Amino acid sequence: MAGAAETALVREDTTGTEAVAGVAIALAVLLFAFDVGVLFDVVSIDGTIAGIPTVALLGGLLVLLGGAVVSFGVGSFLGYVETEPSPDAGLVAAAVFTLVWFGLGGAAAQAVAGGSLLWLPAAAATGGLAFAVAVLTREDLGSTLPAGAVAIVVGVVYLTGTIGPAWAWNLGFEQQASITAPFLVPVATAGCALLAGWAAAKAYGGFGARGRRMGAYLLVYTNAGAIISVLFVLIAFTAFRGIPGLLNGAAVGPGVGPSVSVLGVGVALPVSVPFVTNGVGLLNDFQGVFPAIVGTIWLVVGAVAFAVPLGVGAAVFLTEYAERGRLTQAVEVATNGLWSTPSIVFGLFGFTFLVPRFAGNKSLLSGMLTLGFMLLPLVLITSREALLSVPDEYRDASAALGVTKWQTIRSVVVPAALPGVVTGVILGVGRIAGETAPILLTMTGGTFVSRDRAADVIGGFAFTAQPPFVTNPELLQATTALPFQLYALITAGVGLGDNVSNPTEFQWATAFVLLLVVLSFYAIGIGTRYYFRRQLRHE
Amino acid sequence: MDPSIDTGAGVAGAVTRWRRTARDHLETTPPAATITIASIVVSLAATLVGFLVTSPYTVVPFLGFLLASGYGWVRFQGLTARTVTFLMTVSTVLILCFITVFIFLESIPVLRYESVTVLGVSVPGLRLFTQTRWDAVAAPIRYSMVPMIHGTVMVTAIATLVSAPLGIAAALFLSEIAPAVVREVVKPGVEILAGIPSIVYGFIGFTILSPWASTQFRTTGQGSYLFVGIVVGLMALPTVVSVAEDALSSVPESMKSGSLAMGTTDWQTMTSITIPAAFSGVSAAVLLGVGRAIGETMAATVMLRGVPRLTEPLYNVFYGQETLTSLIANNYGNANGLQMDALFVAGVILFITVLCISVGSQYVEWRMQKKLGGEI
Amino acid sequence: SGGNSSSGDDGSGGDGSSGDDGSSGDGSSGDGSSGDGGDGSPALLTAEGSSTVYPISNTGSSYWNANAPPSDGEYWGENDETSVPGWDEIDTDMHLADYFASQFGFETTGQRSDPPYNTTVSLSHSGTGCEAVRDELVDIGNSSGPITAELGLSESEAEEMFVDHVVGRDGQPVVVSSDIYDAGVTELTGEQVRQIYQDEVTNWSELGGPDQEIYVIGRAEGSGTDTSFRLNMLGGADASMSGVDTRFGQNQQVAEAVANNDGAIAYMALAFTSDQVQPIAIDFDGTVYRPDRDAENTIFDSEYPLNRDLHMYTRITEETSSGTDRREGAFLNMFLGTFGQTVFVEDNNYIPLPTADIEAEREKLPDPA
Amino acid sequence: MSDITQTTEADSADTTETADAASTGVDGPSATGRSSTETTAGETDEHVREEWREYAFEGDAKFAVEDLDVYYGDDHALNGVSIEIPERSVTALIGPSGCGKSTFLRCLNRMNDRIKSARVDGSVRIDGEEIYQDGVNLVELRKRVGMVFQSPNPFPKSIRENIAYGPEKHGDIDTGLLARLLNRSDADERDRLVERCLRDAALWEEVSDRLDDNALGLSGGQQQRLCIARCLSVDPEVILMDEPASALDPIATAKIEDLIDDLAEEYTVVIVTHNMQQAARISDQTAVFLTGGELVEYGETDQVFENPHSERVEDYITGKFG
Amino acid sequence: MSDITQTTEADSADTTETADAASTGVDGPSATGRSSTETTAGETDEHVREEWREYAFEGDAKFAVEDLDVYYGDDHALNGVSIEIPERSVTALIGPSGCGKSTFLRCLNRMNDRIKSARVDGSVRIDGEEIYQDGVNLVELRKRVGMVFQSPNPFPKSIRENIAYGPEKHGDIDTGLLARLLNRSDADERDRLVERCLRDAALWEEVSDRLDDNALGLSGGQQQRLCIARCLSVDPEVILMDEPASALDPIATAKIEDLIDDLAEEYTVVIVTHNMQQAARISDQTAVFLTGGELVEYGETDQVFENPHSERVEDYITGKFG
Ligand SMILES: Nc1ncnc2c1ncn2[C@@H]1O[C@H](COP(=O)(O)OP(=O)(O)OP(=O)(O)O)[C@@H](O)[C@H]1O
Ligand SMILES: Nc1ncnc2c1ncn2[C@@H]1O[C@H](COP(=O)(O)OP(=O)(O)OP(=O)(O)O)[C@@H](O)[C@H]1O
Ligand SMILES: [Mg+2]
Ligand SMILES: [Mg+2]
Ligand SMILES: O=P([O-])([O-])[O-]
Repeated sequence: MAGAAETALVREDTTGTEAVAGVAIALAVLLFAFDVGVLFDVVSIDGTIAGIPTVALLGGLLVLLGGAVVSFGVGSFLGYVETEPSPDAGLVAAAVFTLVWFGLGGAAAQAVAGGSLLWLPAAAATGGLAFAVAVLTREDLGSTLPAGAVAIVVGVVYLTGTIGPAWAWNLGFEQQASITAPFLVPVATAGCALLAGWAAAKAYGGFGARGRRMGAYLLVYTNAGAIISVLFVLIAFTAFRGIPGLLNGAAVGPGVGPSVSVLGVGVALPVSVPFVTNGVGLLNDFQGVFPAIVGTIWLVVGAVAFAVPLGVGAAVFLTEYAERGRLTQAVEVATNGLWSTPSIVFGLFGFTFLVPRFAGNKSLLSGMLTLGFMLLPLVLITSREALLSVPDEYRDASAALGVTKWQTIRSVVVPAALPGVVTGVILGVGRIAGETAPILLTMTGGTFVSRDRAADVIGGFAFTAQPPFVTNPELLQATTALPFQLYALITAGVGLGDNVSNPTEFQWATAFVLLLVVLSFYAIGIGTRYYFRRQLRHE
Repeated sequence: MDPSIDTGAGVAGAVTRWRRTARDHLETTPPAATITIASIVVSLAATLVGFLVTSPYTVVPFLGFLLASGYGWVRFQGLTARTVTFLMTVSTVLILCFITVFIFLESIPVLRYESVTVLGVSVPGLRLFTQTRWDAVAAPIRYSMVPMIHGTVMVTAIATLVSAPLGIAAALFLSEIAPAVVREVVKPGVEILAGIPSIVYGFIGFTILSPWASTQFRTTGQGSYLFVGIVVGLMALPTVVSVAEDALSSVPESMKSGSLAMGTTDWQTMTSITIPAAFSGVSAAVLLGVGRAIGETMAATVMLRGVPRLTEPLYNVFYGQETLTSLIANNYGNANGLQMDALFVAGVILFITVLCISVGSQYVEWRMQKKLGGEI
Repeated sequence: SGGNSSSGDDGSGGDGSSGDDGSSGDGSSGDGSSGDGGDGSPALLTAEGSSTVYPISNTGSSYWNANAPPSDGEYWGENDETSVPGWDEIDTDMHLADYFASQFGFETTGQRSDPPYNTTVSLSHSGTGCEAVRDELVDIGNSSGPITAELGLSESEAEEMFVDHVVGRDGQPVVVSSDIYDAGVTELTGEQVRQIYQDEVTNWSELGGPDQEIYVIGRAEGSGTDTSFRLNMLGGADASMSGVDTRFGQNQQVAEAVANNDGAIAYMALAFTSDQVQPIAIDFDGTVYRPDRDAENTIFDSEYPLNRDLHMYTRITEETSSGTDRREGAFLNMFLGTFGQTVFVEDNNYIPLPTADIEAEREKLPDPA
Repeated sequence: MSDITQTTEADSADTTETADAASTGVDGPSATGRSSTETTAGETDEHVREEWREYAFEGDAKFAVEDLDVYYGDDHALNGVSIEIPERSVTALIGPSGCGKSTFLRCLNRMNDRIKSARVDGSVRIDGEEIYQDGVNLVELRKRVGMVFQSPNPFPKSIRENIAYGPEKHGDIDTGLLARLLNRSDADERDRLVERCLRDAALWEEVSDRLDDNALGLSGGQQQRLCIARCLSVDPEVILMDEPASALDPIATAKIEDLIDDLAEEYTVVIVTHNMQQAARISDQTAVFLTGGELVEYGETDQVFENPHSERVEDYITGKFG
Repeated sequence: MSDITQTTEADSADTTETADAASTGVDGPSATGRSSTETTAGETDEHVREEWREYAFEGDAKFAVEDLDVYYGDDHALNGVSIEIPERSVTALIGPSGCGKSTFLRCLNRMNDRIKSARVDGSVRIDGEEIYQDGVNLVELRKRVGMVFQSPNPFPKSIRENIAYGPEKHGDIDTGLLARLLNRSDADERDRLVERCLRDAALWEEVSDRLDDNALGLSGGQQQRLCIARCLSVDPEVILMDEPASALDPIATAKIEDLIDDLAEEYTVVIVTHNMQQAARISDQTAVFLTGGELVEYGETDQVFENPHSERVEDYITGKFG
């Protein structure tokens, strides 16, 4: 419409020009990856690569990248490359360019003229120019020129040695801080690579709607990749540091492991991992975190025993019995509020509400309940969703058979909602199993606990003639748990000296075991959900 | 949430209706059932009271509750189930009430201590917010929440800058862009990111990131809001991603196809249709992420400097002093008396802020539902 | 003395049975708050408090719980004087905990890792430990500061409620990070330290060091170490410490931060010093106290102004008018001898008590059976 | 099927009488001042006559409905419906979407009670007994009046459990753990019941070897027959069906239609359908509802389809609207 | 409407020829060994003849589809469909549920690309240009081939923005902030466009005074006309409609039908409908798909409805199944 030129239904073959833009994108991605290496000291910023100083190499690549981007834009503008640019680069791009160039101009002026206020007009001038280019020229120029030029300028700065590995800029703050090259160079380079890569991707798509899509996709994919890499690096790093400690003294072979009794017959396991099966004891060959693992398990068991019936019951009432009204609304607000309440607040609450009520000191029981309070909203919310997603047809069908409401709930609704509930509970358990803050105030006991001090809740019950009739000192005593153990190791790794040969290893191994425990809950939860979904789809 | 139910007429109506149903109930249910139900309710209430006053006999009404429920379960299962689930619902609300009441009660002494008289009216706790000095030991002993509020704001702002754009982009990727295979990998990946315990982040932060940052920025010692913010942002990221993804995928497919059938690219569809339509949900996601960031404790506790003081200048992100959460975790062990009460003030501030955010985000999401339903 | 958790039946010790799971058996038998008598197994002994005292009491506790046999060369020695310090005072063929417990009338078990009763030590802070022992939540409260300061009691009140067992001494050192130490700042005057902590000096160059901001590290407000540092160095328990950049909850974190950062200064307990966490000499009014046991004036001297006692408090109750029951007595007695002072105090880099003090401390214990 | 006597002789006269009104239709509501139903759906605007709904049949009436009004909040979904439904026959309810067919059907076993906003006025009697009075045992009523829904809705359980669900919940058979322990399990009885119901629903042959499979794994048509079997398991007198074949393919539909035919020998079947051909094929008598929740015409199926009294019904049947 | 010449003369012979096969139908697939389509849907089992689908018309063909097969995973949804669709006319696609009508329609503007599991084989040419080849500009294709969906799906924006959406995204008009700042806003042009499209969609009168209201506030029928107007705004050559009136009441439906009639003067309209009366009322030619994804018959609407070649089509049209 509107007299728009008739565009061809089938695009011309543009492989040649696409290749140029493709190379630019590849260059940007390469630069970005290289840069991450520099940031994390995999590649030394002081060093040289193939005889070229790292910074100069980065500079050279940047100039190359910037040049490619700019020439593509100019080529398109002059009609050498066939593209479909819009009239301008768009407001968002213009704003980003303005910001970048404002900073760049300001910094340059500051460097040249020193501390005077001269930087402001300079920054405004460069920023304004970038804005004008982005807004007033056609998209092919408007989006490549400012981006490519940034890369070139930064590259030249590196190449000329204006910013070298030893460069630093004192910010002149009261609490002193400086920006140094080892930080600035990789970050600035990464920024330039992203900016130029984005422009190159736009060029690759031939600008216009298609180009914007390509540019955006590049950024979105980079982001997704970065998140997954962070996850991977975190886990791999912890594993790498933690495995030596975990396997300290581990052995595989017939009969080396601790013995367990199966049907009354003692069988020695073929694997022995002292770090997992030992506590800390003077006479142990290898020290371990067994009591912390047991503590974590009991905490989780207690929290689940408290929160799951309560949460599921409340969810049943809310979905099946309650009319939508004030009560459901209040509960909804309350549960969502509870869900987002910071864990440390639960800790404070447990500290004032539970601790004085259970023999006055921190105890396993108050830890359980505090975590139970945290788990409750999660269970309630997921159960409610699961119950709501049970089709009304089931309820109608059951009612039409003359079955009472409660029978229907028990026999049809709850079983149908079970997968959702179970998944929610497992994921929730994963979350609370790693919580430190609430148990810090309600449960924490010793840091280095010997194996026979591990909580023995089942053996601890006793009945008395006086109130409260049932006692369980194990429940009323503080014990340790993995997250707290790690916290204590970070803050107060005292007493390690004699007993633990390598404290750092011990810390990392604890972190790794904690990670393993929590992530296995998540893995089980995600797996369960996957399994149930497949089941529901009858695959 | 349905705000259409409101005002006095509604309440009066509800009350009469309730009374009518109650009467009907009494008439139609056998007296034995009524008695059982009554004893369930009464014994549970007694248990609660006993627990509150720390009576050693609490276990007696509790056993009564178990007995009555057991009997009811055998004889009047439906009614008992209904009653018990109702009581469970009530207790959920009660827990929230208890949290509110108990942490607030504990904070009263320090609110009194730091009250200021303004125009002849004594405003409790005002000085906590009008001066910046915190010193629990050296005279004059003063408690101030300003440094911690500043710290929390700094950390939250940085965390939001990290988690909001990255989270929304990731949500967009998951719900609109990613091929099925990639999504199957990335989605659980993001969820697992949520699973990494905050103390593990804190541990890596304290032993690796903080010393590194201290060298890079040539600061005096380690601990900076910048890096705590980044770590907390990473931790808030999964919340943002999952809520925003829900919002984005709840935009009806018909709207998206409608746009695509007009000959727009999928990116145009995302920016012009999907995101605007899901805007409320996406902002709720960011709000919830902010809530998470505010409440994040352990990473901040382990990485920050633990001295309640404003950074100089205020925007100096290379120094990290104290947040509301880390104040509590750092000091609970040493504090007693007023200092302990001051920690509860921090708890109250956290609680109220996050509660407001939660309610706000629920409201925003509710608006989105209505809007997509064409009601606004 | 206090009892743990619940109240209940008569506690009584002596038979020392308990199978492989001694802990739960002990726990469930009520508390045995007094721990004396001769029937039923004695309750778990609990201690809590100061992170400074923790190394001493925790090492003691782990030795106790290990109940090493006489043949164990590493922990109890092969019964000869060269491997066990103070062997001449002991000279026994019993297991370790058996030996000390038997002196207070408990029956021996003769089992490795199975002492007549178990002990456990929790780590928090002096104030928390003092509160816990006051509220009878634990048997022993560890504190690196006097309980009068921690709980705000008068001397007479404290004496009425607690028995103060001093088991060793700490010569609270001032430490700096290795870059500063290597740059030659190995000695400061007390006044200079005060100036640093009160924000009057902020750069090492003012003290003859490199041009480097001083990273001033402190312990959490309210911890025993912080209280005594203010008291002994800054002139009062409520002296201002406006110069502190960072406060950590525990000594370990302080040590780690000093090791990881340039230009750092901190005060801590002796047990945590290392190559990267170097104690420096302090000049008080012309007397230079060196971090060297052999020097003329050392920070290990009781004259060193930062020197302080390390306490293990027990509570005086109706049942134990002496304040210390036999379980506590047997455990505490382990620290009061050449063996205990060497293994638990000196090896943890603290300062052993002089012989006269040891005698005085032994007087506070109940009569051995 | 049952013999049915038609009442009306002079119906054609009625039709002509209202023809003028009808001519104003289609293009919108007429401007005439008559108290006619103002439809919003473009139906012809005509006066509904009592006689069109009179239908005399031999045998007993299973249901006698009088002046039934149903409101959803302010929405008047059924408007003064009176009808008698003969037993052991198939009654079809047809009409355009939203005219209240489902609503009417759900009144017959009080399933409308489950809708919070629904309010029912009037009288429905089953075998002479009023079902809208205090003290009616809903469980008993719904056992007598079974229902099959539009889309098949088996429980996510095994086929066997689906069939046995009703009797088990009513305590008629007991195969629970306790019963098995006490050795008084009715497992045999249950299996006989399952087989009988599945046979009656013409499903036995297809599923007899996989009774323990999940019912959701069946095809749509099988699921729907399973739902019918489930409904039969509690031994109802009446079976209500709300568009039971609308989600099914033609073969499955044919099977269901055959089944309905068989069922009518023993049960009273009331069926809502959108498919007029289907109504014509399977029913003995047909009731036509039109927009506004009015019952416009009721009579022997052949008469209603071939010679409707009402012009609107004729328009509807010939596809002029709806 | 366009004049259309019928090809077949001897159609009745075909019908009788396959009658014997037909008689085996309904109760299930026949056991004969002929290479006939084995339908699962109880349709008569007959041989589809090439001639039934031949339809000669004057004027140009807008679409030429050849041997189109579509698979969803393993599911063969369209089976060798070949058809030519004349321009500036209304083509109706009818057939029982699941026979692939929507699938076929979505092939014409490649909306099937959105469905991950869909795979398309064969050729579709628009004005002689193949749309299933590399390098096809989907944006351009969908600008030329507009689509209106079953249920109205306006964007949650104002009426004005809904209409202007397409042209703005294509850069044909620009009223963004930047354009307004630079004083090159096309606001006037846009308003003219909005008015023209709304007039064409017979909606202008009803909404002209509330162009800035949210489109979701319109009634269902208005929303559907808005969607048609939105579709017109990018000036397409073809408008595909997938049951555009199925969610609407009779009055709204009538309006849409009138509108389609008008549109056919300028545009090529292809419409899927469930409602055979509607197909008969509005279309020039009708294509009948039957289960299995086969195009069984295609020809002038009157012929298809009154004198279908295929027995199955006849059964379908007379309501014997589906
Ligand atoms: N649960 C409900 N709440 C409110 N209104 C309802 C409800 N169910 C039906 N209605 C309204 O009552 C009227 C009659 O609905 P009903 O479902 O009985 O029609 P129907 O004839 O079965 O239509 P269809 O053929 O579409 O199933 C309609 O206007 C409908 O909108
Ligand atoms: N997205 C999809 N994924 C898998 N199979 C599909 C999909 N869409 C349609 N099908 C299958 O393809 C076949 C044809 O579907 P289509 O929607 O084209 O039928 P239709 O004729 O439009 O039916 P209706 O009248 O119900 O809309 C059906 O068997 C359907 O199950
Ligand atoms: Mg219906
Ligand atoms: Mg379709
Ligand atoms: O842990 P403290 O000894 O300093 O209280």
